[in-house]
Amino acid sequence: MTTLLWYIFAALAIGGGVGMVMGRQPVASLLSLVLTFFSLAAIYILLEAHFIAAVQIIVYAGAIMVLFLFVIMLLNLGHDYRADLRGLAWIVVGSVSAGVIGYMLSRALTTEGAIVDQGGAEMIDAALRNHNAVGAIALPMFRDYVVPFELTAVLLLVAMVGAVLLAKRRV
Amino acid sequence: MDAFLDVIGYSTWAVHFLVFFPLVGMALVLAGPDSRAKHTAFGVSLVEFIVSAPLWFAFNAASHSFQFASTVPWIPQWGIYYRVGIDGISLFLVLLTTFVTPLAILGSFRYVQKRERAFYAMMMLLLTGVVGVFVALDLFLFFMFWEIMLVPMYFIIGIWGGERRIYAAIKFFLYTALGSLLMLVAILYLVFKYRALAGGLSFAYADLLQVPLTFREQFWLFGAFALAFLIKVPVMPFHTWLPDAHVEAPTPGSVVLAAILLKMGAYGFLRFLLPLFPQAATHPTVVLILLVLGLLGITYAAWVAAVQPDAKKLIAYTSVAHMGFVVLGIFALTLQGFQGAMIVMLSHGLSTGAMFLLLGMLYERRHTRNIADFGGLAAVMPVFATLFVFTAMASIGLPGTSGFVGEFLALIGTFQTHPWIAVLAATGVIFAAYYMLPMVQRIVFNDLDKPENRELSDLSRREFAVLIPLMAGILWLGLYPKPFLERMEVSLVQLLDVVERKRIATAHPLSELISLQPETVVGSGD
Amino acid sequence: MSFEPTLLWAILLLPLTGFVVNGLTAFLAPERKQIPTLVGPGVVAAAFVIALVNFFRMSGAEHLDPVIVSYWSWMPVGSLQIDAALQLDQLSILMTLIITGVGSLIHIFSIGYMKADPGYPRYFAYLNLFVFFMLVLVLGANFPVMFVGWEGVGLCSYLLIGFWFKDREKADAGKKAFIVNRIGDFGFLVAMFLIFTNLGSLDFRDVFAAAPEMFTYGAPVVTAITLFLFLGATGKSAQIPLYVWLPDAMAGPTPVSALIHAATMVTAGVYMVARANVLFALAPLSSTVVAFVGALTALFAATIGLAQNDIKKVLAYSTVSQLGYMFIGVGVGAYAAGVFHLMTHAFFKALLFLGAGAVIHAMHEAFHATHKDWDPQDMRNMGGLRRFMPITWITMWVATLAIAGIWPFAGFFSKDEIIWQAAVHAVGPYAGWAKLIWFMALAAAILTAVYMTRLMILTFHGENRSGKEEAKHLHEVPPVMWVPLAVLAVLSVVGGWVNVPHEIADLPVLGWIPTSEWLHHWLEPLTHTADAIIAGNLGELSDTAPVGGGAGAWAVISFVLAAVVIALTARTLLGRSYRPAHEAAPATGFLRVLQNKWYVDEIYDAIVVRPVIATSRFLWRYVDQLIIDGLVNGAAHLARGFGAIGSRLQTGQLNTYAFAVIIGVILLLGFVVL
Amino acid sequence: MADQSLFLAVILFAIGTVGVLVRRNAIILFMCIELMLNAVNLAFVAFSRSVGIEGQVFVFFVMTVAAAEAAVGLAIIISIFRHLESVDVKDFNLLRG
Repeated sequence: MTTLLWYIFAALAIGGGVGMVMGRQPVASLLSLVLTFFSLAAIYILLEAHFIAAVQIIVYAGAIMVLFLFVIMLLNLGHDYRADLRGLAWIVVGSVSAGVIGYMLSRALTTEGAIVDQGGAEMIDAALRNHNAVGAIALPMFRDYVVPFELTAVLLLVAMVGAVLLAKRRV
Repeated sequence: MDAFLDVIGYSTWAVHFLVFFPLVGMALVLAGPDSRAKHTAFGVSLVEFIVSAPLWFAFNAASHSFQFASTVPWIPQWGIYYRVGIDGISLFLVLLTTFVTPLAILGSFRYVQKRERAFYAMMMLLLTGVVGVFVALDLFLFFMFWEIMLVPMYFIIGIWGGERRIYAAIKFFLYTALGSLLMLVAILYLVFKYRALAGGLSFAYADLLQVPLTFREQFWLFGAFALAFLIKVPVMPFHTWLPDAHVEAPTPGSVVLAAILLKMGAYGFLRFLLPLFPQAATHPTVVLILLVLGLLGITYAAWVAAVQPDAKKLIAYTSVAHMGFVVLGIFALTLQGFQGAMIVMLSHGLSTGAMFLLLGMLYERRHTRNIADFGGLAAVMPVFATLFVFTAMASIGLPGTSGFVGEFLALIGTFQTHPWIAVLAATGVIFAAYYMLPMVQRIVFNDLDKPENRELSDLSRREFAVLIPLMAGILWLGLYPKPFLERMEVSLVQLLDVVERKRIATAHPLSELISLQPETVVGSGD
Repeated sequence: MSFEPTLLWAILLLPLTGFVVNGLTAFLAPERKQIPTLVGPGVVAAAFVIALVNFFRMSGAEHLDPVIVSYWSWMPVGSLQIDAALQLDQLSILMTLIITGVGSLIHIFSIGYMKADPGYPRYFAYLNLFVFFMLVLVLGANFPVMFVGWEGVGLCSYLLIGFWFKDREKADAGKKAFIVNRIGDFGFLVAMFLIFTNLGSLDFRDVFAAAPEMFTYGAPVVTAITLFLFLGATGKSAQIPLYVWLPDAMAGPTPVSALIHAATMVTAGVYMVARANVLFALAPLSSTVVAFVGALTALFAATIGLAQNDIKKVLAYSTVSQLGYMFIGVGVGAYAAGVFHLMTHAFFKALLFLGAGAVIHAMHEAFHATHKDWDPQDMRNMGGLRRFMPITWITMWVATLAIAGIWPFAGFFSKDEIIWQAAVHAVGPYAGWAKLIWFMALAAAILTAVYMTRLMILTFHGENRSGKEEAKHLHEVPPVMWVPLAVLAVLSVVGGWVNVPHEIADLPVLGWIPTSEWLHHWLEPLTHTADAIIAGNLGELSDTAPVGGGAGAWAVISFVLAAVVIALTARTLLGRSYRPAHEAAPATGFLRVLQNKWYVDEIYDAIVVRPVIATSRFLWRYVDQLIIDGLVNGAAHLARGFGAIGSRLQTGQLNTYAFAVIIGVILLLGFVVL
Repeated sequence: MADQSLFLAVILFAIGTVGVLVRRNAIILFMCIELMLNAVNLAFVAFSRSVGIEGQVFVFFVMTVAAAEAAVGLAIIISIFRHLESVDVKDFNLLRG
């Protein structure tokens, strides 16, 4: 059952990605991307990363994509029918490069001993059992990675100030 | 005098004062208003000269070791110390610097009209750099001062220069920087070689003298150092920055450039090249190449000088010719040659400095440097004409002036080791007349046929006061050079001795330089 | 018995003081002419008196060694020890007497000659400075100190030739003199290097003492030394090939020509050869070269002198020619004879120049009074001046007879001795050359008589050609100018009597002069080493001329020959009528070649001057600016070119950059994976 | 399933790469970058199945950075659009040499 679901969502995710790259209108691309993100969220659930799945939907598919949508609308790019694809040469070059990268990554992943199972699945299961979905991720985050966490907070603040400053009409 | 100097502890602080007081002066110039900048700068340089003058008396001519020396840790982790000291070679170059700088500043009072504070601040920085180069006994310190002095000179040419000042400034900077980069590499090589042998880093001159080098190492390091110094001197194929820089630089810049900066290259030959790489420096082929370059400088520059339409450019080329005698004297590797080279340096500093000041005074009046624009000035400016002719005669080495003593000693020194080169170089006395006299004639003699020249005023008291010390110096050096010679003698004899002791008796043919035979290690003699 | 010189330093310091005082006057109070009038001649005369005192004290002393007074150490460098030292000996005191004596007379003459010139104080400053340097030259005790004077007199010559610097030609002439002299100075320098390297000293005493032991007779080194020294002498003493500056040097004021370019400076080369007689005696080849060049110059310059119309140019070429004689003398080894002719020549040539100066002065004033723009120096504009200027006329005839070699005038004794010495030295390996030199010297003597007679006839005899109005303004020069002429005229007669050879003294009539070979004996202490070397190596000297005949016979022959030539020339020329310069037809044929001085200046210009300037331009334009600067700027352009190519990669297109990043990623991955 | 997820991540990453190379609309370029980031996230999560919960913690950080990047990036695009009236990267040529 889960395997079947996984394949369905995987297909949806790839389809969304392709749709985004091929889409003529920015809004259409955007919606394709949202589809991909939702599919990924589902896959996260299948991988027992419930908290991440939730955040994926709330932050990505919700907040960030809405931000994109706002910008598209703000700039009134909806009826921009000017073809924004590069020439054929670029498409070929792009596809080939992507293929090469994909091939190499796959090869890296299939190399014998590339992935060593350290019992992660069991640990996650145990953590989920003991601390529930949020607690399982909150414990390492606020105990072991508290400094990076605080730094991300600063980063977000800086990004916010920067965004406001950049997008402001006149300084 | 000596007792007084002892009481004030002169020998303990004199060198530090000379190096850093100009920096204080720079601050003073910058702190004051634009209108007072020149007076402050003149005062500072005068104090510098007054403080440096007792070196003449306090210097012990019988000792070849570094005097007034002191060492202060600077970056001891890397073996970098603030080490300074003066011996017979650097003594007169320091004195020449402190003597010429106030005159150059006094001579520029009317020449520099814009951004005076910045200009005089640059002059002060330049003074620090130059004095530092002459007293530094740590190769890092030396290199730092060497580079520091480039910066103010670059700005002096580039901001206060003539029409093509940017071109000239960049050319000057790139030429010199190119040479000094290779020198830095060579210094580092020496330092790391020292570490490999002694276990610790040291940039000290005395330590690096002890580094044993194979002949091939010496050869390449010699090349790296020599390029820097040859450009600075400058010697024939590396000289083209000089005419441009001289022509475009403002008068005080030209004076300092000619009188002092060119000496740094020759100083480098004596201080570093010969004692550090004696075997390479005394290799017959190397010596021959350098002598031929010096000879080329003398004759070639004289010929080229003769057809220059621009008076300043002409004098710039004569500088190349004069410095050719210096190179010749140094690589004659005889005592007379060394002494001659030193005297030529001092003489050139005085006479060419005076020449640039005189041409600058003309430029202030007529705003042209073209020889063809003048003529017959002796009729309206007799004092100027007299001093001009006198300076020209000193420049072409008339006996009784400083130029003769230097050239005579350099040539007689060269003659003992390389007679043919000395004979060819002696033709320089003919060419000197060939380039100088037509210019003198076309500026101060002939008919006063240009109406603009009829109203020219003769030298003012200030201008006269600038020139008289230089003239007195030229005569002193020409008639009674003994006090100079005897103060330099011990150091130069010692240098000759070190070179002699450290070189291996067998001569190496050039082919060995590039062959891959097992290398013999040249032990340091002491 | 040692000899303490009296106030030796004062001899030098007096003219130097005069220079300073007159120089300051020129700047501070140029209108106060009484200062230079007193100081200028005064200091030189005072120096003359001191020299005279020294001379008489030296005459009284026995076994006189050269006295060397060292004042300070000039260039002490290792083994090279050069002192600022003076040497007083028989030769230098003689030269000092000539310089200060003739110098004083010329200074006095100048008071009158230059009185109207605005540069009066400056003129005397230069003249005093010249005397100072000339004394340094002859009194110096070593080669470098001599060289100080050597170049110093060149400087003064430069300044005085170009004294009227507003005239471009005069300034050019000064420059030419200096540069040509510098070629000679180059030889002097190289000779000094050779001497020091081989003998380890530059002091006259040490060098001349060591030379006979160090060098074998005719050794290549000593030949090279002497040839280089002689190159120096050809420059200063205007010999072939460097004589070209002297005729041009006539651009200076005429007393300057008399002092510098006739009596003193130009003889410095002869003095130098005489001073270095030991070296020259050791180098027979060089000596022959010296004598031959002297003979060639004497003959060559005399031919040019035949055709010149400018009175000073005739005298200039005459000087060149007479200097040639002196070199014959010192070249064949008769050093005393050379110095003797130097001395007599100083008297009569100074007199000739001063006389010419008086004539020019008078002509100039006459033309000036009537505003005529004729050349006051052109003899074709003169004629018949003897009526107006009798003293000048007589004194100049005295000098003419002296230079032409008429008994008992000074030139007869000195010139005859040189010719005779050339004859007797025609032995040894270069005997053939010596014979040729003898013939050339005789021929030049005849030419001398011709051109000097022509000068006198054109100037003082015949009809006056200056114009009627101008003739009214012609008059004799004031006493301040003619008194020196008279004194020099007396010297031109008796000056030769100090060295009458015994061959002549033995002759009837000609031999009544009651003196002996005094000069010869006087200089003997200085020349005996050289004499011994020559006697030891050359063998027995000849006692007859190459075509036979002894000394006495040839003395009579040359006297008679000169007298006959003068008489014939005078007769021929007096019969002709001349026209003033502007009406005269241009010379044709061979005369034109002579008038244009064999076109030597033009040849030098074509083969030396122009190529040098062209090469200079070539070096500057092509080597310096094109090749070296081209490489330098080319390097800069190359760097800029690379930059330009590199900047093409910056398309500004995000995708391109992204592609570059991806390529990088692929490469990195490739390293990891493959 | 976790292994397959890795391959899915690779595929999504490649798609994103193609998009970055061939599209010219700056906003869509951004979206492609977001897709690539998500592919990486997926890989992290998949890895967490074998190494533990830290993989998921890291995803959290990546998301924050992505959010910050998106905010600043979009602000830049708006600012550029004001100047050039375009979001076509072909028109962004200020850096051209």
